[in-house]
Amino acid sequence: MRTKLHLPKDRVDYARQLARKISAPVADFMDRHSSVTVERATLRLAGADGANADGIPVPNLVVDQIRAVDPVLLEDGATIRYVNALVKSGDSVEALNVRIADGFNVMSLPLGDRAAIEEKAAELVLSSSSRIKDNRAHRDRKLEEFRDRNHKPLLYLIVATGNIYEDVKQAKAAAEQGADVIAVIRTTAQSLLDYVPFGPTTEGFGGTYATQENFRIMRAALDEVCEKEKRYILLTNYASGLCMPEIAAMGALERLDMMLNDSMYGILFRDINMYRTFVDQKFSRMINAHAGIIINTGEDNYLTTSDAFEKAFTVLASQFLNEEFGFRAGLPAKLQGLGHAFEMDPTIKNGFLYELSQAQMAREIFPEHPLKYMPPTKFMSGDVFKGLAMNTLFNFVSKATNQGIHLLGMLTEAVHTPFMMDRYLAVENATYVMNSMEDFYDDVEFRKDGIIVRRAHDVLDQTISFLEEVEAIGMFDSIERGLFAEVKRPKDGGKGFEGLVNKGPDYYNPFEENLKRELGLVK
Amino acid sequence: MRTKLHLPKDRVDYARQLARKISAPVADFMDRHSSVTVERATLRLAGADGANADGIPVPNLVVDQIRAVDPVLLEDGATIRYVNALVKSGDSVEALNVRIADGFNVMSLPLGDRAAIEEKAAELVLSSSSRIKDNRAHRDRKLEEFRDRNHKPLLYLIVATGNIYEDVKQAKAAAEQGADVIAVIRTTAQSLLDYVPFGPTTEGFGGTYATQENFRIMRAALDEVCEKEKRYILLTNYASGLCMPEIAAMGALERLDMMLNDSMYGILFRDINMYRTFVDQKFSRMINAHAGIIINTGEDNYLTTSDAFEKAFTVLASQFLNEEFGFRAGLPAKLQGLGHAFEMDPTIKNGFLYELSQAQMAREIFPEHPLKYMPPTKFMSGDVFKGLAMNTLFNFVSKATNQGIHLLGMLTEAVHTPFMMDRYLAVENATYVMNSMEDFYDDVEFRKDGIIVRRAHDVLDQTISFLEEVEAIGMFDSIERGLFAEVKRPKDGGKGFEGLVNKGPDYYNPFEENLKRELGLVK
Amino acid sequence: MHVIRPYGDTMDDGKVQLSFTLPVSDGARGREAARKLVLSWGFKDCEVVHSAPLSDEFSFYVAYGKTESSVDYDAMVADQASADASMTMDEVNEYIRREIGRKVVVVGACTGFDAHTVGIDAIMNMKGYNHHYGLERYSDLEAYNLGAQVPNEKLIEFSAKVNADAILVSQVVTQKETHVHNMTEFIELLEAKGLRDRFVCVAGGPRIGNKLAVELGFDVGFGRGTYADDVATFIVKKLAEKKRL
Amino acid sequence: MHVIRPYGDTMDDGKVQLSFTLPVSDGARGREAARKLVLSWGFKDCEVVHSAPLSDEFSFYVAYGKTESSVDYDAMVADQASADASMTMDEVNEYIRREIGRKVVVVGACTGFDAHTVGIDAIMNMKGYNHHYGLERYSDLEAYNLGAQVPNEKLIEFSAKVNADAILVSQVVTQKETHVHNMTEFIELLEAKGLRDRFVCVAGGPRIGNKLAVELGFDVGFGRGTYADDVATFIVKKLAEKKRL
Ligand code: B12
Ligand code: B12
Ligand SMILES: Cc1ncc(COP(=O)(O)O)c(C=O)c1O
Ligand SMILES: Cc1ncc(COP(=O)(O)O)c(C=O)c1O
Repeated sequence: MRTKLHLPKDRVDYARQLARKISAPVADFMDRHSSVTVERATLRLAGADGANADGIPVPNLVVDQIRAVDPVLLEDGATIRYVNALVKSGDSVEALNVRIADGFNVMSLPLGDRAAIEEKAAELVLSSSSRIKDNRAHRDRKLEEFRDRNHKPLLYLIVATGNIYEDVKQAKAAAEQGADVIAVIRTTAQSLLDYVPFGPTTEGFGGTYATQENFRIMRAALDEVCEKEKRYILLTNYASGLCMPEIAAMGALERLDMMLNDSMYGILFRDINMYRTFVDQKFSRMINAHAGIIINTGEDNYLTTSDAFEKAFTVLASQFLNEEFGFRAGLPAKLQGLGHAFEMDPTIKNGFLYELSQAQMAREIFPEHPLKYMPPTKFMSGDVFKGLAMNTLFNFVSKATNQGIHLLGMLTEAVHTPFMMDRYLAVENATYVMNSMEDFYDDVEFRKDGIIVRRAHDVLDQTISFLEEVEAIGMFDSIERGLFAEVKRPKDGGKGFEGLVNKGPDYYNPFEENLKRELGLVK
Repeated sequence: MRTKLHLPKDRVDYARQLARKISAPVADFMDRHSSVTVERATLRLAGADGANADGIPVPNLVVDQIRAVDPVLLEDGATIRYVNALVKSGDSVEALNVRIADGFNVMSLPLGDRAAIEEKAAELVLSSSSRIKDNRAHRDRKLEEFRDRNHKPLLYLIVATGNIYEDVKQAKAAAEQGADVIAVIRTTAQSLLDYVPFGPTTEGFGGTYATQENFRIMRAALDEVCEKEKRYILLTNYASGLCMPEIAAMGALERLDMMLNDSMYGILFRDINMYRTFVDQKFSRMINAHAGIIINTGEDNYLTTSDAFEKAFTVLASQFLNEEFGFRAGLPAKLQGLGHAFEMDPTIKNGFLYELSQAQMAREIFPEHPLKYMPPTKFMSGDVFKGLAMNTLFNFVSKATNQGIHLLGMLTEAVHTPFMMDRYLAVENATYVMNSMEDFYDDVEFRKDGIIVRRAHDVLDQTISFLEEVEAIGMFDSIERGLFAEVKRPKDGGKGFEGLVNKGPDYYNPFEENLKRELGLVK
Repeated sequence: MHVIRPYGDTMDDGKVQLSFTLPVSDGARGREAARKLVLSWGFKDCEVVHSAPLSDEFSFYVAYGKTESSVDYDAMVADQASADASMTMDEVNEYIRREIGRKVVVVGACTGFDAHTVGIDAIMNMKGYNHHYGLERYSDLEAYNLGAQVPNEKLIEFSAKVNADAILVSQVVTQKETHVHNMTEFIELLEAKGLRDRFVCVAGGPRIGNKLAVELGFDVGFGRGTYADDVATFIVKKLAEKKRL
Repeated sequence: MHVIRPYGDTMDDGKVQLSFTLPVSDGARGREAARKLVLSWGFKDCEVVHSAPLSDEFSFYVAYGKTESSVDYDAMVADQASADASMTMDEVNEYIRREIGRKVVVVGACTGFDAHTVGIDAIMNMKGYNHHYGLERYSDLEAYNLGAQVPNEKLIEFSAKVNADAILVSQVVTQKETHVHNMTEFIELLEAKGLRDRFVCVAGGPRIGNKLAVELGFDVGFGRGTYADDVATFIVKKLAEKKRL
């Protein structure tokens, strides 16, 4: 790649080193802990599924049963108890799930023969792992079959009706209009549920529940469109919030292709406990990595909360940290859809140049990453015509800097969740602009001492200063002191802290072991 | 100016030489001819004004009276007869105009003392010339007083209600919204009237009659807004069609600031006789030059009629010719608002790059000219949202290439003449885009062997080949054979041919002489 | 009966986007006036999501409304020249040879003060438009394109002279209903001369609908996106039909 | 009586731009349905200037209509908290000292599942918004910002505990009328506890109008573009008024 910004390589390397140093103590902590949702995710990989009459999912029932006997028991992991029940009862996974939903307590069975358990577990690991690999192979095959049929960058549209069946209609229409990626927005506050609802759902606020059945329904619908449009349509959901790993597991099993997944989003923007989040994100990312799922990180959130011009460096800092946490979880660069956004005040003089600079900087510092670029939202208003013009420039910058994943801006962003026609207009705008400047990236250069170049250097410098500060203070303390996103999060505060689990000396998780093996993470 | 396109200077110079050679025989012809409207324009400068009960203007009455006696008499010019009547009758200009309107025939008076006539004429020349100079000085003073208050490029909006009083309302609103230039669009087909209507008018189709009174009304209204907005608002009309010189004279007297005025528009797009047009354009341009009025040439018309990508060279060729005809009429570069337009098919791959290239090329070849850039019109459709996106990119290119005069595109271009809100949205779009990329021009460069650079070189080459062909064939024959704009115009065909006038050996036109003196055109 | 309503993101939610200007200054009262206006159109619900001053006396509004109105889709009659697909150039020529047996003469012009030639050229010129050849290219048609700004009188005279079968009138400018006046005058002139029945009369232009054209006394009207094929098909079928009568 | 109508380019021409989706495929019949729908809203005239397919089953329309409806501008009552200009921060502090004579306590939160903090922060945080300081900066106010996703129950409890004078409720998400449910529940809870009269209740959010808020039982509602000044002014005047009673 030809550089247009001439960023000093040693400074970029230094920033990466800082990220590595910052994350080291966190990684250490992660290795020593699990969480209720990590355990539930493991159970899901083993086959646990379904819910009882009150809607409590089987994986939650199992974990609760273990904890109810003695909280410390979970230090051994939940898998052993579930597999033990399978072995002891001779039930199929399906049959056991039904029984658990009906009230059967896995703790009512004493632990049996270790070898039998391990053998059964190995079988289950193989079964889920090959299902995931099959999904991955299928995706690769389709991407190959429909090569060059997707837009560059990928055009990404959301659906958010709250009703999975209505979502399907809109998603199909969106795909026919030209979307490459469909993201099903989650219902308000699902982040804060410490369980994943079960079955198809038709009621959500501002989005639709992420459930495994909903994943399946949407995947099937999009697979149909793929054949019709001769284009692989990527499906996205959120492995985010209190159930990151479980949703990652569900996505891996149902062939999702992308997942919103950020190492710190839950902490900063959802007030989820920091220890819990770090542990959860690691496990979820290992699953994503295994499944070939591209993560989308949430740097855009820094900009909707704070000023996008002043705080541009927080985006870059977060990208370095997300990258580092990603590598530590076995996620290669090409699965890291690092986020950023076009969120500067549209009245800033030369704002376009600053946006261009920021986007190009991300491109050059993260050359192999499928960068995820978010549209203007904060400064959108009821003036849909002005909004359309802002989206036009956003589309321009995205193509001009070769972004990877392009979220389409909606002209009605400040008014309502997208109407079908809003999406159409968004695709129309993006395809017009991008086709019209197809080779702009290769054709245009920036003046060496110009505004665009200088801005990128400045932001890199600010980022390094910031990372140095975090490194000096330590990650946990930095978050507690409010260095990130201008919010202070106490170490032991936030949601889900009680769900953190020490890994005991006998901690048993063959699924995790398998993941680590597959990802080359075993030391 | 730093070049971005690296166009070879010798080739550009060569193209200019070709234009000079092509126009030489035409200039020769122009020097030897006058026309009915040149004579009427002269009369207007002398003070002839008003109209009879049938609406026939006094200047037309005078010219018709002369021709009625003997067509050859006009070879001496019309001025002498009008001034003679003034001298003989002792009337004031105003009184004489009223009498002519009431039926008085200037030919009823035999020619009197030559010296007295010349003395009176000199007085009239002085009077109109100083009124024009005062206007010019006033404009310069205001532009100085409100320095840096106009946009760069100047934002140009049209009003086209057909009713001058409604136009005033819309023009004031447009100026308050941010327009720097207001153009009052002329009623459909005024180009083809061989007279200029008189008085204020309230009925027009697709525009408002250009009359001196309408000019005055609009000028007064805009002068008010100037003071309120602390910004000089330029007023534009059309010195175009069968009455180019007369309208130029009216504009000079009423302090218009810009005039649509093209050396060949009438021939090609209005089927006006070629000889007549060449003669008329010269005289009108001398007046414009004297009055400090910026002309706007009509190259955009080539692109709405033919394909903008294929025929891009016709624009550049016409710019060279308009420039040369301009110089020959004493118009300095800074009064030459050479035209071009953003009219390529929006579905062309890399269309944006080609538009950028064309605009930058015009900028580099005509560095001192206040280039007039026209918005997309031909490919606009009822999809006003797509249209808005196209206008956004047009605004972008204009700022990115430092254009001088920026016609705002209307999202409803394909639907109706602009609503008030359409204009507002246009200004909002342009000011957003342009402020957001204020210094883009200085910050960005093009790759030496890239698409943008190569395209400009290609278009220059095509232009030169075309000009060589025209030079070889000769201007008049080239037009006859349809080399320009794909239309064939017979030399003796077209409207207004009968209004062409040989200058006799005794041709007398002290106003023309004065203009030539003022403009340094006397050999 | 197939009842339909506007669709935002849920069937029958009736969502519609509107924008307009009001001749009052911008402010809360203007917004309320805008809302009340939208409600006066029978909308059940209206949110004025944006307002801006255009000047001291005018202001601009963007609104989203929710209507309960509906129409019966089954009852809709499409406004178009014909429900059949158009023939290709070759098919038209073939049809002429078979059904009419002589060259068909057509004369076209953009009439009145209207100077827009591109539309009529798209239909008539050799090279045509969007890869559809124009009528001049049809071997079994004789096509005369008189260009723009042609007076109705002159068009009729010429058509009579060349014994035209069809006259094509283009009208692009519609401001102040000029097209209606022009087209009406054209038909009235024809009728006054007793020539109306001699020609198939075809109107066209971006704002011309079939309904309008027929209302004004033409045989047919063609709007935006018409190609020569469509026009030729209509003319030759009409001529064959006339012949049969 | 001051009758007003939409304005395109001539007084009272009634021109309005519309766009919407219909659940039918694109084509001439769809366009006719779109036109008929617009006419069903009492428009005298409608031109469908654009249509496009959104999928096999949906299509998009852009139309311009001409209405004869009008409203009486004189009869419009602005939907806003107060017709008076707001006091500045210093004036508010001064007013509190003069009229109330003690610190005024306000508690704010974005309630329910709504996670949008930026709006309530804009009103309450020290640094404020658009160069208008937030309530925390007011020397004679004591302001508690509980953040987002605060259950109504908890907000009321806390407000009672700190003896609040006013409660500020922010609601940003309005999909499926969540804000209406949330705000209604808040007032009902207060009333059930017999606490409604103890607090000045203020609602706010981009889609919250004063009318709606008052309808739902709040004292006032503030929409997009509100500043702390406006809110503080309303609260202290209301408190002074209450005190006088
Ligand atoms: C190019 C253009 C011009 C060029 C014309 C060049 C030329 N040689 O034709 C120039 C610059 C000269 C021009 C001038 C004016 N124009 Co003009 N122009 C346009 C423009 C940009 C494109 C029109 C066009 O070429 N379309 C492409 C052709 C292929 O499409 P079409 O005409 O619709 O034709 C198709 C169909 O309608 C149909 N069709 C058309 N005719 C016929 C006839 C028959 C028999 C059939 C079967 C079918 C048919 O088939 C065609 C192919 O599918 C439009 C805006 C727009 N984007 O639409 C404005 C527009 C048409 N112009 C407009 C106006 C007002 C003018 C002026 C009056 C402005 C002025 N006051 O000076 C002048 C005066 C001209 C006059 N006396 O009529 C307005 C009309 C507003 C209205 N609805 O009344 C428009 C809409 C712009 C605007 N928003 O203000 N214009
Ligand atoms: C930033 C943002 C977010 C951020 C919030 C970050 C944060 N810490 O607040 C994040 C990314 C987390 C987010 C998430 C979601 N969001 Co959001 N978000 C926005 C966005 C882009 C900007 C909102 C904003 O900050 N505005 C700036 C502030 C200053 O303006 P304001 O809120 O209007 O506040 C002013 C006034 O309203 C008033 N005011 C506000 N509150 C109060 C209270 C009182 C007492 C008073 C007096 C005044 C007052 O004063 C303020 C200053 O003038 C809007 C779109 C937009 N451009 O409006 C969407 C938007 C609000 N979000 C939306 C949705 C649907 C969501 C989600 C539900 C999506 C999902 N399914 O995941 C989630 C869930 C969040 C949840 N549980 O509620 C929708 C709401 C649609 C609707 N009308 O129902 C919007 C409109 C986007 C869209 N078109 O879909 N969002
Ligand atoms: C990483 C990430 N997760 C989750 C979300 C939103 O989901 P929720 O509202 O469920 O927290 C976002 C939205 O911006 C995000 O960036
Ligand atoms: C130079 C010039 N004159 C005149 C006109 C239009 O005026 P009219 O319709 O009166 O010919 C144009 C429009 O494009 C133009 O470019």
